[in-house]
Amino acid sequence: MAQPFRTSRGGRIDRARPIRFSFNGRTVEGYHGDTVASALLANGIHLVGRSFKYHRPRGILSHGPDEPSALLSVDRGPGRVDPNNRASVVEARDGLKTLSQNHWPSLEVDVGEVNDLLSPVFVAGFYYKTFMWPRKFWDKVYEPVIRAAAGLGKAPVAADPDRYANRHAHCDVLVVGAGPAGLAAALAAARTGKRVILADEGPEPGGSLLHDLTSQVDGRPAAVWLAETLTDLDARENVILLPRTTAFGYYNHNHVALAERVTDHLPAGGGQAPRERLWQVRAGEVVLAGGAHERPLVFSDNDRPGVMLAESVRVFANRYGVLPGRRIVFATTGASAYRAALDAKAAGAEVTLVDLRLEADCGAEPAELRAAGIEVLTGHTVLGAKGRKRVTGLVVAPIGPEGRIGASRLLSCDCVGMSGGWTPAVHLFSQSRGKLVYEPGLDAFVPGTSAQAERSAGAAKGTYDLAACLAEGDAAGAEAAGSQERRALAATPTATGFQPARVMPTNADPTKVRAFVDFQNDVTAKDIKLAVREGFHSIEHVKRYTTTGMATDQGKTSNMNALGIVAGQLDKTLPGVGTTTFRPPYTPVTFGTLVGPARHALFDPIRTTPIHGWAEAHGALFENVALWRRAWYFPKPGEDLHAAVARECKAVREGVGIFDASTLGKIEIVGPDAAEFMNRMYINPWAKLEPGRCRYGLMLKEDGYILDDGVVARVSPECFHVTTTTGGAARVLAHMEDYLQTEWHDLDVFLTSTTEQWAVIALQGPKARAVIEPLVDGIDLSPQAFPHMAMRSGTICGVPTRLFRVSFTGELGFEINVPSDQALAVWEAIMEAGRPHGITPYGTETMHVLRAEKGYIIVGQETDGTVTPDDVGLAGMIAKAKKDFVGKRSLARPDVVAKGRKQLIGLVTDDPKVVLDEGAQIVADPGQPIPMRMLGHVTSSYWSANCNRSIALALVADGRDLMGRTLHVTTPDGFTTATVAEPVFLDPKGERINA
Amino acid sequence: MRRFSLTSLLSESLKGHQGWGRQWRDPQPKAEYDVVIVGGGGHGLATAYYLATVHGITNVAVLEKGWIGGGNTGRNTTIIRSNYLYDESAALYEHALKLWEGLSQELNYNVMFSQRGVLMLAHNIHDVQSFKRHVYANRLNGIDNEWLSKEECKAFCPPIEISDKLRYPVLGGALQRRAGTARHDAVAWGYARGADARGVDIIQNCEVKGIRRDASGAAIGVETTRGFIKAGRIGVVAAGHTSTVMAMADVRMPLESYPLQALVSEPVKPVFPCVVMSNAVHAYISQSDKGELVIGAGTDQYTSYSQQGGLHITTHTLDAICELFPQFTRMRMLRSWGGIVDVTPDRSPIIGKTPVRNLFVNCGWGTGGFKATPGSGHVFAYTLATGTPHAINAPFTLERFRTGRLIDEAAAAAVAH
Amino acid sequence: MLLIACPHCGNRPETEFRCGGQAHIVRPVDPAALDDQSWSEHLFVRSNPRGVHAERWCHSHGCGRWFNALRDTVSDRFLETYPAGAQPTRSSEITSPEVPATVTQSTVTQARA
Amino acid sequence: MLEVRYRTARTLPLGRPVAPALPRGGILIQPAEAEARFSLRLRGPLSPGGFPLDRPINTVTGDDRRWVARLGPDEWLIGMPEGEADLLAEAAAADLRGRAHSLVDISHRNVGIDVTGALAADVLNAGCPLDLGDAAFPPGSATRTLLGKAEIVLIRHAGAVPSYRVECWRSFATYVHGFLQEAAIAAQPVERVPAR
Repeated sequence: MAQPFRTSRGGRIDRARPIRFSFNGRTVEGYHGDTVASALLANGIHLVGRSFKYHRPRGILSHGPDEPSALLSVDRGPGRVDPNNRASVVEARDGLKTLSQNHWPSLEVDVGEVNDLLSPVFVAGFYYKTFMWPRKFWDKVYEPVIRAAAGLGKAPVAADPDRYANRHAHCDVLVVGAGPAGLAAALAAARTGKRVILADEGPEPGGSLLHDLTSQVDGRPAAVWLAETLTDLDARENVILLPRTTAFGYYNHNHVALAERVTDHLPAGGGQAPRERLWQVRAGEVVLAGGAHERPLVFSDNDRPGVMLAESVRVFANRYGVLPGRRIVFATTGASAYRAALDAKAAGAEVTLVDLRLEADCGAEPAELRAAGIEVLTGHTVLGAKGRKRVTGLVVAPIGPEGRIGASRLLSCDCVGMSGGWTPAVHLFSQSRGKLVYEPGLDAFVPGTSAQAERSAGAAKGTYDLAACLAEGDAAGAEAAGSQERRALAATPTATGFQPARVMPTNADPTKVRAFVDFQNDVTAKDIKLAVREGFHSIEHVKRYTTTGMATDQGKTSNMNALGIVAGQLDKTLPGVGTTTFRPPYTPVTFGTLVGPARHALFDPIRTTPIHGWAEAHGALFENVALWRRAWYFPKPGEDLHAAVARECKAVREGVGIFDASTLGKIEIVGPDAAEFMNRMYINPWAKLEPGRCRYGLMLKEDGYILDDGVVARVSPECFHVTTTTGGAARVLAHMEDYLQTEWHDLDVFLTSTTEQWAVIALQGPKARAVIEPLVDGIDLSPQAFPHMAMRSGTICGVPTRLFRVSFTGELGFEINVPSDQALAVWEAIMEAGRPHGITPYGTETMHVLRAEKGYIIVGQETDGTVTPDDVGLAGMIAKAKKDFVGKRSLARPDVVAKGRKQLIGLVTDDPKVVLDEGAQIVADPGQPIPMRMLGHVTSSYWSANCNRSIALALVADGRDLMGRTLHVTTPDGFTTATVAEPVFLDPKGERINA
Repeated sequence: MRRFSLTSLLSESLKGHQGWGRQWRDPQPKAEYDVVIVGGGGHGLATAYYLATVHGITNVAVLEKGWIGGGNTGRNTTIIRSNYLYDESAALYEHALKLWEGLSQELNYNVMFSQRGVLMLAHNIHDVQSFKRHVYANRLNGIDNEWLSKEECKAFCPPIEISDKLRYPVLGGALQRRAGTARHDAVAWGYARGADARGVDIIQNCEVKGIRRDASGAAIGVETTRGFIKAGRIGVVAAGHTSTVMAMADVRMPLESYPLQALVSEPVKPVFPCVVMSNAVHAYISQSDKGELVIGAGTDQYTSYSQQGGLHITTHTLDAICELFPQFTRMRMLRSWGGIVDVTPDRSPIIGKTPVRNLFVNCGWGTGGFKATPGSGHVFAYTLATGTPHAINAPFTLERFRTGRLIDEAAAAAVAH
Repeated sequence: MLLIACPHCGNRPETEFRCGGQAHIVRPVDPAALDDQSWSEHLFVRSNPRGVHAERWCHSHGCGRWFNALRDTVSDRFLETYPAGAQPTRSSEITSPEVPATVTQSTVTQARA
Repeated sequence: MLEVRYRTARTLPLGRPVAPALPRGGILIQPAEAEARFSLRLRGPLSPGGFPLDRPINTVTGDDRRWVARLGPDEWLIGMPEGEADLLAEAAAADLRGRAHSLVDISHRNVGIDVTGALAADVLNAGCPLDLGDAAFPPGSATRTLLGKAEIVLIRHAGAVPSYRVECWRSFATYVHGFLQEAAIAAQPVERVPAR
């Protein structure tokens, strides 16, 4: 019979909409509204997994996000497989495939169960004490075995095809949790007209009201009040109601992160819609109403499938119409389980209730149960559970005076509902850095002093009475919204009596009892006692030594029991042992949610120049430089990098090459004090630079090391056109703004980035002038009128240009600045005009070779953040007359002027065909023992087609004193020899540049 | 000290493990010690251990304001490697790595040092040059580090995506095979147990509130929440709180303390065989013995002692992880946390003397202190025992910031031009 | 992610800002006049207090202006922000680096501006 | 320079907008036409003169063709039809004569994308961390901010339908446009109703 444990009626499932999914290949039937857990239970399936360490059979402990045991791998289609899903929160839907984890060969028969037999050895921390001999076995044997045994499910193997989204949102009041307190808070806040976001982790808002069949709220059944309240909230434009949305992180300044599961519950997967969405909410005020988690009781074999939390039995029965067993024993130390027992009885189960408390401490509840025909055993402890893959009975015994345990009795059953009291969900409060206080009456930590603009309400604050929850919620919502209005809501009283118990009293040998505290990580009470015995007294030490609370549920069901046991062992109060600090996330959050849209093309912007499309169309290969993608070289068919670059290099020196230099940073520096500002920022002098002239500028950080370089043109007395390196553009502008705004208030200067206003077409080579002459208007290009390092404004192809006569190749060259949107047209016109001259497009690799032939440095290649101007032979640029500039003082520090600094030199390999590796290290004597004394390293190295040999630049200790010396340079296999030379390999007198 | 071994474990398992005693004592502080170490993290405990074992100085106290190993020791991503560029750093971290290799046996405590290899990925031509510079320098310093093609990277670590379509394609990587990870807590506990067995007093819940100095200015002891403790020499090893502690002796430090975040995923079966670091996209990832993916994020931009950082730091890190390892998008973040890292101007540590006589400091490890734990403790013990720096920590002075002899590994990695 | 009150733009998320470290470190008028020790202190030594810290922020992805702030480095709460060149109104609360803060409690609730 | 007429057609990074496509479920993302823009920097007293410079920071004045957005205490972003660029420069020169200022043509640096429709704020909030509600960011607001990993200037125009202009630097346009399109897909409402 299908769904034998489904009740005949009731529950919030939609019996008109049956669904089917699979569990370990077996078809499971359920209804729309089921979770995987409720549908499995409806079909009598309790054994759903194996524990982490001992591979013990495990079932479903809870109905909610605190589930530690029922973890399944869920398959939603190709690329959509992921492990460790809590069966209690995965919404069942057609077509879902679910699989149990951590067993071999099968769930039913698991070889790993041998670990359970070895459990006397595999106690807490056993691995710290062994696996050390022989030493080599650790890497080869022990660790691989440990690792293979660890882990739960299997990681996804394919890329995830799903979409993830992000949303920044602001509200006046964020309410977390839509149970009675949260709803009351949202209502109260919403009435003020303020912006309210109400988030609830479940698919259906309502919290405990969803399974409360007996209480009345405001004179109506709870469910009716809930429906009306939701309708009311839904109708308000100022309210955003977010079901399936977990508030998982409370960050600084009321920045709260929510994870919304958007489409996992939809049969079709939701089409283009995102799977999940990260809400980053900045809230004026936050109301935390996330409820509480029930504690298991700690007794022998309390982990058997069929043993679950008492309230979960109630939820499965009332909300899902599923009876988890036909004969259910409730074991409790508090009143809440009595309601669960009554509801289970009403749903058709045979019920017994065992209460550790004495009859006198129990209030009216036992009588109420007995009147309903339920046997109630007060003053009884639980000695243990029977059964292995499914609980078959509970052994209980009365506790006499002085704690003597009386004759035991076996209560046959197929399900146990246990309740060790409640733990308020203070996770977000603690994350907000609020201070928790211990409330002995509740045996729980509750929110104390707030650190941020938030307040807690309801069970999250340790308030369990329904009317009190509603009142607290109403007050919290109103206060958060700044309203004085309060609306009292009458409600059925809730029985809340409770006495804490650490470990259920037993007369068994304590070293033999295996009573689980952390179900997933297989931590027993005796493990915790062992840790204490070994000196781990701080709760953080106990956690780390035993791993209690470190599993995927992060101790929601186990932390308080563990803490209680430690406190008991040390005879301290709970706060004396400390409580752990809660860290995000409240429940696990997919990486996808956190990444959102920042994948693939949106991972990081790809910056391209106006010429990029042309370069792509002409076969360029590209390299990443900072965020930019730059043309690296332009291979012709059949050419590799080497061949293409050799051709490009020769073309520039023999004819003319064209290069896209648009990525260079540009800053327009304007103002009456512009020249003085330049003087302070750069090592060079600027006052006497004539308008229309350029200068190569070098800039230091205050620590004296080179920050950036670039050609600067003086456009007018009060205007400089500054260029920076590609990667340095933003950094340099920020550096300048910082000094301008915070140090030199006396200067009247304005900085504007024009990096992307101007595209830059570099035209280099002896024929460069001939190519552009016909295209340029308004500028006399003759060498006399327009010498090297001059700048003129005019037009090219009718487009306004700032034309620089500069060269990074050592050839006659121009850098044609034109407005970006017109650069492609100008580029194409130059290509057309250059065709008769054999114009050749070249990329960054050729640019690097050409400048290296001339010994021009590249900041970031010859320099690395520890290099001074003198190190690279540019000390001569320092304006002697300037009293100060940024970095000047640092150049006088003792170790910066000392001998032995690495200096830029050229290296000529003895074998001209050998091209050194960039990064290769240089030594004087390759025969010396290791560690060797390294003199420096190769910073740049290329095959130079123009020199017909390899060339290299290097930084070498006192290198300028070593001219002509033979040094030894590392190669992948050993060393090669090279001779120190001036760092110029071509046209040392610099005649070509002035052509 | 009761020796740990398979035999002792088995014999205890027959007795319900009732025979295990404390791994270290919980002594009352004495009035006076030869050496007082401020800070019960891995570095401080290692220092005490080597003072006792190498230098025979056992009248030592380690003062910890909370619980030992509760600072950065228990909060880091446990990456251990020694393939540093500069001779000074290489010597320091290689010294540590050699100690790591025998540490479990030395301490008789399994610290689970796992030499699974650390692979640093290159994503642009500049990275390639920089990594080759490291590989060559390491070779001449006797440190293993090899260059791998991108295909070799993929073979070594299959989850890496090496498609050219990536925003920042993998061009290759530098692999140090001897590098790896260790179990961070065990390092602190192992050193504590070893030091304790030799007479060192490990005093938890004892916060240092002041440093007492005599008329000459020399440090003579510490004021603590458990009273004044006289000390011959004081070693401050209080990562994350160095500025505060040193200020008690009126020493101002070139340090800033930043939040550093890390996170782990839910545990899964073995899927990630090594450690991968990618400086270019800011991703640091390995898999722990327990099966969790351990992921290091970056520092926040502001100084803070809150041990909490912004969500955007985490998301930025995961962007990079999912770009490099697209199969992990459906994995879930289980736990995230923050530590406080003390950062020096050159991001290298300061180990040695201070302007105050008898006061020594070991600090400024930034984001990378865990890997140095044994070496740091070893050379700092030498410094405390002899009053002069060991050859290995001699370059890591406070003085270098005055003279300009900085050891700037991060600057050497530089930035793309 | 912090929420920072830019003196020009009001409350803005931290990602729009760049932190510039300790505030009120004035660049010497004549650095050459400083000895190496003083210069290195100017460059490198920072108060790094555990408590209220005066620091520089730039609203780089906003109005682009630098300004100063007092922030408690234990709670990360801002006490005030004020323009570059100005002095804070609550300067007496700045934790002096020479005097260790007796554990600053983070009990003050976040400004609800 | 400014008197030179641009004779070569501009090639916009996102291409010339064609006739507006049908809005996708309440959102239209449309690259703007080529426009002229200037960055004006000026300190000291803000005389009204010919330019509305004395308006509060983070506001925009004008209409969607000619606008002046005040981005900071001494910074304005000015947009107008291309043909009016020279007039603006002349007017500014006259108006600010004798005052230290900087007027820099950034017409080609910036790219505009218009985002309109009922879902516009939701789409922008996929990457923009600001409060775009009517109280915090009413029509007439303008500010520099972020969209995902790109810096933008966000301007909200008046109108019956929510209407925003996103301005970014040229090389970020592909990213910004792609981000907005992705956000538009993700912002489409899906069944979020409770199970019952």
